[in-house]
Amino acid sequence: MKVELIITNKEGVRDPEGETIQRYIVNKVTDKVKEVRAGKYLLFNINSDDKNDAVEIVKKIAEENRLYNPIVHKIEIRAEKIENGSN
Amino acid sequence: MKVELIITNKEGVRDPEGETIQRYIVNKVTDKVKEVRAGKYLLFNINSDDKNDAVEIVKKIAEENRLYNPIVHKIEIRAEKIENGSN
Amino acid sequence: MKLTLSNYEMEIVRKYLDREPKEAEWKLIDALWSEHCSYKSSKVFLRSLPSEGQNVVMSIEDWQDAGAVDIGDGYAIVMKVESHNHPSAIDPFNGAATGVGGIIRDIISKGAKPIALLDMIRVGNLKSQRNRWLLKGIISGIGFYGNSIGVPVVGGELDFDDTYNDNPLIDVAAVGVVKKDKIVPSIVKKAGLKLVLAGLTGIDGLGGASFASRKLSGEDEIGAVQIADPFAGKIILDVTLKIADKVEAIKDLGGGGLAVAVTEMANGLGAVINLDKVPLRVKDMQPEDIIISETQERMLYAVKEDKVDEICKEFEYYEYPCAVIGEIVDEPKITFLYGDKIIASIPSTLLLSPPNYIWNISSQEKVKEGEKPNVRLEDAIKSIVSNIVSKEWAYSQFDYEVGTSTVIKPGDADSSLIKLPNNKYLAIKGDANPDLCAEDSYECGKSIFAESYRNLSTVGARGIAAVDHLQFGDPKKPEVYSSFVDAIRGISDSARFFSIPIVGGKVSFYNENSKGDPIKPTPLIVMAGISEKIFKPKIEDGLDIVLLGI
Amino acid sequence: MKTAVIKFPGTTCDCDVLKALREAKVDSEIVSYKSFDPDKYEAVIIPGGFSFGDYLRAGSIAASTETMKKIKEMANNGKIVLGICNGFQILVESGILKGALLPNLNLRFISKWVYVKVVKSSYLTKGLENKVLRLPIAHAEGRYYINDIEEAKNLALFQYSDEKGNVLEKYNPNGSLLNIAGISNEEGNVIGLMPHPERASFKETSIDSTTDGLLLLRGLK
Ligand SMILES: Nc1ncnc2c1ncn2[C@@H]1O[C@H](COP(=O)(O)OP(=O)(O)O)[C@@H](O)[C@H]1O
Repeated sequence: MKVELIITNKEGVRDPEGETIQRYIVNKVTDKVKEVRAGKYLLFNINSDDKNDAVEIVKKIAEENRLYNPIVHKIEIRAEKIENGSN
Repeated sequence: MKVELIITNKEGVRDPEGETIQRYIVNKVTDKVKEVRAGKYLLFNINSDDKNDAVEIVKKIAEENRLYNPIVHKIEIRAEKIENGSN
Repeated sequence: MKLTLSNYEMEIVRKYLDREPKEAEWKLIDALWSEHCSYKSSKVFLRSLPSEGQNVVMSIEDWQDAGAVDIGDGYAIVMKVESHNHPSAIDPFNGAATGVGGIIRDIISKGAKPIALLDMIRVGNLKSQRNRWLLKGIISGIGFYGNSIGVPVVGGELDFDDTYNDNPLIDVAAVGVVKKDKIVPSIVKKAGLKLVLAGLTGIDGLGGASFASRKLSGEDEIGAVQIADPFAGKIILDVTLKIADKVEAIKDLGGGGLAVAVTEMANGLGAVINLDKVPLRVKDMQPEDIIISETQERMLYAVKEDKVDEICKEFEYYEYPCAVIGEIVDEPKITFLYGDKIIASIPSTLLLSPPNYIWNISSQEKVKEGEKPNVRLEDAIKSIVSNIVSKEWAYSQFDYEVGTSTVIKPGDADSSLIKLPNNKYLAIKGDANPDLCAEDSYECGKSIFAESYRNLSTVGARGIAAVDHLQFGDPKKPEVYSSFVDAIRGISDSARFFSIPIVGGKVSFYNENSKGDPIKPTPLIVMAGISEKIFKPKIEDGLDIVLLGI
Repeated sequence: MKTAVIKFPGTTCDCDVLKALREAKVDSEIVSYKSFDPDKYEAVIIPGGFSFGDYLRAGSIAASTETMKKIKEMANNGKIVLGICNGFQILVESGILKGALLPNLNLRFISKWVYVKVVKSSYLTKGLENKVLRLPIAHAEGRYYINDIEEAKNLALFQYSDEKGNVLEKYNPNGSLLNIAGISNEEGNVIGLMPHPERASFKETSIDSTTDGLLLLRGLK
């Protein structure tokens, strides 16, 4: 399984990277972008055929080993079967 | 539209951050993870109802403003309608 | 992968071997004979640089990874300069960062503790978005690596000129200290030693040495991309210094990878390498790719058999890969095996003796003396002040205090000053002057050397040794080659005048813009000096201004 | 007080801290992270650097080591725990100190000398309350944040200020909440700060020959 872990700042925590991209880059090119948020992306290639099982593994690692700091970050976990060529 | 831009190193280009997370954190708790890759995540909130249009805007921003280096990185762009509460 | 060998060179190889080399053997020869590693277009002239002096412990002639000079009280400093121009042009962040990693490994391969870094950066016009992107990436890349490994960047240069629009120059220099009697050589003197390799080998940086020895092609250069891993670099640094007095020789894996490191370390003796013993990052790597991979953060040690376990234990503590991959043998042949299969086997002599070249020289047109250029005063002033800007944006991204030895910090004076373990002070500065070099390379060579000397004197230090870096366009172009030869002559004359030995250097050719025009000749000098006490220049109200000279 | 200076893979300031501790006449030694025996020490310092490359986030990988479990126990037992720069980041990442250290607002590494005001008493700041210290910072992730402003006020130990001790936003180098440069727990035995006291401990290499760093480190004597 391919499991993605996306770590972003919680609402209310400033995200200077997103702000900078928006202010200096985006707003010069288009006015259609309302907001930019930046975060970290981790992709786990997991030896398992079970979606729930794979998600649990990543969730456990993320929580017990502080892949994120719950005071400032929120996480999103998504799992997907690895298909040939999809990588 | 909610458009995600995910920037990771190309296949074949090494990823010391992913390797380090794998070696010093993940492998200490489980042997089920075959690989960890690290990357950058950007979320654009775009004023548009058209998926293709939204994707094009993000693609253009990413390319023209060098949000990634095409020699080293690959990007993936995913668009999704914003639903209430999905954020 | 493209080879850079010429037909003439390939003929020499065929004749010498009396057979057609295998694919892997061509790659091996290509790496060793690349301009980057062999200095085939510059060696003849480099020999004219004055490299001797009473204080010289290790010099250019020894073809070691870095030069060393005595600083008294049983200590020596080790210094080296290098550029990472081509990699930084395609990936400024990683290109500049891996440049720092490389120069640091040169210093630690002498068993010396790195105490200071300098970075001399030249990029094109900042009006262009690409150049701004390059500059940002370069500075943050240098900071990323230097900060992470705990070596202070204590000074440098930051200049802008249209001539670097497509080809920025990223020079980094490093200084280390070591007890004089503990300097570790890069070459072995006897057979029987085991070769120990630390670090994983991957497919990154395939063919980097030949990449640096040709023009940027503008195509997908993915093979030449190297990702910096300062954390691994720090492990290599800490462990190498810990085991330095237990090994017989140390060599950094840089341009040309294992091929070059093993051949140069054997120094005329032979070596047998078991490629199947090389720890790999990716499965199923082709044996011939293992030979020339330029993965960063690897180091090669020649070790007596009974010390091997001790060495690898130190790496194991950090969970860092370490393996015995072969040994030094008497028969003067470099052989790479995979299992029982011979992948490549070439006599050491052939690998170490590429043809040397002296290219055609044209006589340069010089501005006639006494002839005043016709420039409006306003333009002249504008063009001069446009580069006089605060460099704080750059050096504030560097941890210049780590080591608690930085006495004079970036921005304080014309030279930096660092406290040494023998309680003396080391002054260091790098200088170039591409505008003058474009007019008159000989005068420029003389002048940049003198400028370095003057910069050191502003903090009360006397120059003791220098390294040079010669950056030019395509050497086969007569006007480029002439300016190269003139610059060396100028540097030599100046070095003799000041009696300061040049203990090392580097040459980088093929620096051109996308139209094929060479950059302004950019030789660069990094000089080290010693002072017994601290002299901090200070500007106060009411001081007089005195101008010396005419 | 017998003090351990922990060296993680990637730590860069271990030797500097040891040098400064010796200058301050503190009985101390460097201990490699796997070999750390907390029972042998009354105090522990986690020095600056880039533990595990600071990959993922500054301090995050070091935070999940066994070593930090031992340090947490020391903290709970009332022993002195000091985190400097990366050490502060590790203390926060491991939850021994509250809050987070986020990337600087300008998104760059910042290296410069600053003034910080000591705003409360703690094990190392006894008698230094309201004094202004001159110390250097060097970090990319030093923007202190916590979601409760009252709590932040209680935790604050050092605040970025001018040389007279005026705590104003314009002296804030990284955008940290309330100009916070360092915090301590309620008991005052666990302290984390971004500036480097060890770099302000030697006349020759300090700006204007200040040795304010020693004022803090002497507390470990
Ligand atoms: N790229 C750089 N990295 C570190 N320090 C730098 C860099 N560029 C300039 N500096 C420092 O900034 C100060 C001023 O630089 P500059 O004006 O270029 O001086 P100079 O004209 O003497 O070369 C010097 O102390 C120099 O060492």
